Amino acid sequence: MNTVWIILAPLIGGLLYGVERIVRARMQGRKGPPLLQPFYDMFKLLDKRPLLVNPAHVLLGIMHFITLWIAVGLIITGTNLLFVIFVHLLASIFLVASGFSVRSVYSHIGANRELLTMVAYEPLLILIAAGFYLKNGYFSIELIHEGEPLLGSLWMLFGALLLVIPIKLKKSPFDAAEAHQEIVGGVEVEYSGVYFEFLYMAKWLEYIFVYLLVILFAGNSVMMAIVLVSSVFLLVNLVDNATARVRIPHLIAITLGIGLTLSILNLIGVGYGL
Amino acid sequence: MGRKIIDIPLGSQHISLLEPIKFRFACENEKIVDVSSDVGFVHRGIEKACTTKFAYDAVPYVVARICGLCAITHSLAYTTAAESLLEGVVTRRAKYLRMLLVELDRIHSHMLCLSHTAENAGFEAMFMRIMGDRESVMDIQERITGNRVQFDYVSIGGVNRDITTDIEKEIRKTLAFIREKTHGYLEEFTTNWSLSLKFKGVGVLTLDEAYRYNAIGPLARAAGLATDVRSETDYLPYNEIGYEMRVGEGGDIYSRNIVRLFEILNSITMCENILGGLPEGEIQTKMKGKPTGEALVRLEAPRGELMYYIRGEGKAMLSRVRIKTPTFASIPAFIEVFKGSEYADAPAILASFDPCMSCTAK
Amino acid sequence: MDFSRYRKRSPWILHYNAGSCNGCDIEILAALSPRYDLERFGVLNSGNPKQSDIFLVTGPVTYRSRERLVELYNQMPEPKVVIALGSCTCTGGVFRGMYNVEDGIDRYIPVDVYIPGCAASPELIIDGVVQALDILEKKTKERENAKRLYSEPTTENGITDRSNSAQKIGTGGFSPEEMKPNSPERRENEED
Amino acid sequence: MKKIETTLESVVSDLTAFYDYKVWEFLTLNGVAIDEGTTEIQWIFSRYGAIDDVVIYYAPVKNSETVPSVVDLIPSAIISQREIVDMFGITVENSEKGLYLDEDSLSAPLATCRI
Repeated sequence: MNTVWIILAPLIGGLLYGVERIVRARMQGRKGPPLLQPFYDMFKLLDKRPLLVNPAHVLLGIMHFITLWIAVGLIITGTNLLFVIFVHLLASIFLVASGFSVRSVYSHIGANRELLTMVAYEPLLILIAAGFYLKNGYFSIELIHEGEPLLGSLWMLFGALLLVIPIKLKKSPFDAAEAHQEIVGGVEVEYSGVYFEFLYMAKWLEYIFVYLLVILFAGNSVMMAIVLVSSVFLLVNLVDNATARVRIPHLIAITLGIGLTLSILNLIGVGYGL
Repeated sequence: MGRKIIDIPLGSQHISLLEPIKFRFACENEKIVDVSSDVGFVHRGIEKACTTKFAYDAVPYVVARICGLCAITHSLAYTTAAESLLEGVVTRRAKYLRMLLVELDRIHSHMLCLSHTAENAGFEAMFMRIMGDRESVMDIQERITGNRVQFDYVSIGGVNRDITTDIEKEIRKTLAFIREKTHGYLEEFTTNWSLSLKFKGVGVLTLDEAYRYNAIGPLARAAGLATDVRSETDYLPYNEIGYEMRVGEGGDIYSRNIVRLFEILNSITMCENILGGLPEGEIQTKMKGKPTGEALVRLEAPRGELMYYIRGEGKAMLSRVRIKTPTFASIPAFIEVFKGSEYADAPAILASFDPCMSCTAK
Repeated sequence: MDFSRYRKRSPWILHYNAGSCNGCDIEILAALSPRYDLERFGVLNSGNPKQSDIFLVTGPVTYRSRERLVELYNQMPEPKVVIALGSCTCTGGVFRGMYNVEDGIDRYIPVDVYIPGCAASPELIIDGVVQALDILEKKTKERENAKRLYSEPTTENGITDRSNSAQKIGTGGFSPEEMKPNSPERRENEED
Repeated sequence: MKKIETTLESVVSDLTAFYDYKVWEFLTLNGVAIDEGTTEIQWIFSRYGAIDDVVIYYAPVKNSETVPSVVDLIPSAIISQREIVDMFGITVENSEKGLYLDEDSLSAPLATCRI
């Protein structure tokens, strides 16, 4: 069963991305693309003549995709949460390295910004894992899914996760790493055709990754998981449609400032059993 | 670690640019320390063509093609200059209709600038909102003139089409709609937290720099320099229709946006006053003779002062047409503003200048 | 597997202004805005030549934008289509014969769809893009070259020579005289 | 519109005496081809806040002569000086060619007077 889910993960992510493009268009008063648009894009990219910049660049891009898929797979199989977060970190590092492997200035700036955003969100992810550990005494995702919903006691950590989501999904106000109007997509600027495909699908996997993290807070309650995912989805899109992009220094200050405060308060609270 | 300076190019093809202009920002950790620019990508040679290929009465339609956004101001400035050489008098109705179109043009041009600034700041929804509302202004322009963008409304002697009571009703309706929307934008631009991070105190042109670098238009007015050609000339009776100058303070992107928003509101009022007091009469007067002598005309385009200098020697072809466009004069000021800002802000700063490269290079 | 039928469902556009009056460029923006909403056809304004399928060019090609035009065209992976947007892009329009323009982009790159109009309205742009999609579907992945190649400018004695930067290749190109259609000699001949 | 004649030697001192940057707005630098080989260069100013108060300083310039730069006085003149260099083929101090024109463009397109 898990294998099926792991194989389906990118496809579900693609669907989610398709839904999101429609939701965003409707919020802007437009009709928007068809639901299956991301898949049309995918098939079209497969059909393009490949342009290779250098082998390392392409290889690192593919590694990013595969590592990310492994991270998603590990969540689905229910292993150690901390381990998942470090695998995900590794995936991000591949992306940064691919950005630095070409000569494009935009790619370098993008990779640099990607690194800086990692500074902002990785501590929060680790603290979230720590929160689960303090509460339950284990990192195992499988056990978390079997336990009671933890949103009640870890709601501040959930707030910190909400700050991470726009960064990972490249949404306003925290989309500086991609910043289409400034650096034309950052690290992805030199990818084309079938190689860009991997980065494009990696984006879908990021959707799955963050929403699987959201589901963790719902524990064994399926109802609550659905409610959480759909409300977070709407919230992220609403915020995306109501804000401008903030600069990297602001991004770091805001996420670390608010996120660290929330998570540490929560950890202290859990630690002392408040 | 030593200081590492990297060159970041912006243009000539870039997603945040509509037009080809190339900037090369020498940056230190994304902070801009030096700027060089190349503005000649759109040079077509219109000044030369106006004196060698087209007779003086065809030139209004040629100079309109300098820029698609301020086409009406270009042809109007040229016609005013030519009319003063021909010593003809334009009827008051024609003057009012000309002012109506110039102000409608200003409304949609400012709206475009605001939406573009918002988009370059990463606020796509705002871009869509303003662009969607802007269509209603384009619609009434199409109703009045027959075309959305290059609408050759002005000709030597007057204007080419009259408006009917039907159209007048429609214009009033649209103006009321735009006014309501503009108040909405005003609230969004002043209260949105992420926009204030992006706009307040960013891209500052001080008052002294505005004087030094001869900034014009909204750029100068946002810095507190009270200059507007609409109050410095008298070819068009702006004093009769309730023109008010709005001067901002601070000279940052935020202040430029606010100045533009208030100018939209003022232009709406002016358009309503024009419709209210539209004089009766013909829309065209015949002009005889060939232009002789030299004339200099200034007009306030949406981006600032537009100057035409023409010289004719009694022939069908003029001997000189000199066009000074608003963006051309502001380029030195742009460069000054860029120095010291963040590269991340560069696209938004650039959009807030409302640059028009096809005007600049002609 | 044949993916070519998906091409027309996901056209990403690259826009380049080669010296237009920006009337058409604004109309492209208007076509992306809520009233016309090009995105419902899957159109994305990517701004990156390497990830685009439709090359939307406006303007009559000024001398300085020639190399950029050819370079962008060459960077786009096949299959690709080129749309000449606006009268001056198709033929030079009102700018035809001015000394610094090249009278239309088809001197440099092969054009698939011509959209006339000064300025082309958003409806026309949508029509043109939809037309281009049919052409895109039929294209092969064979390499398509610009009519003239771009080469690096040479620098001699501190003077940069860019006159070879858009050279003709193969046969069926233009003779060297024709390459500068607006040279003063030729214009004088025309006027006589 | 007031036209004041000046010469290339005295233009900088004339403008220094005349130009107060808080009173006058420098509009642009203009050139008009008078006849073969001579161009009339104009420095155009307008007064802030006054109705149509335009002052033009002008000087006839032979194509062999060098026009002095006024950038020290008026920083924004740099771009119009470069334009004049391109369009009329005359030399202006500290202003290089190539703002608009490329190597294979028609050189000095406005230099010859067609009348």
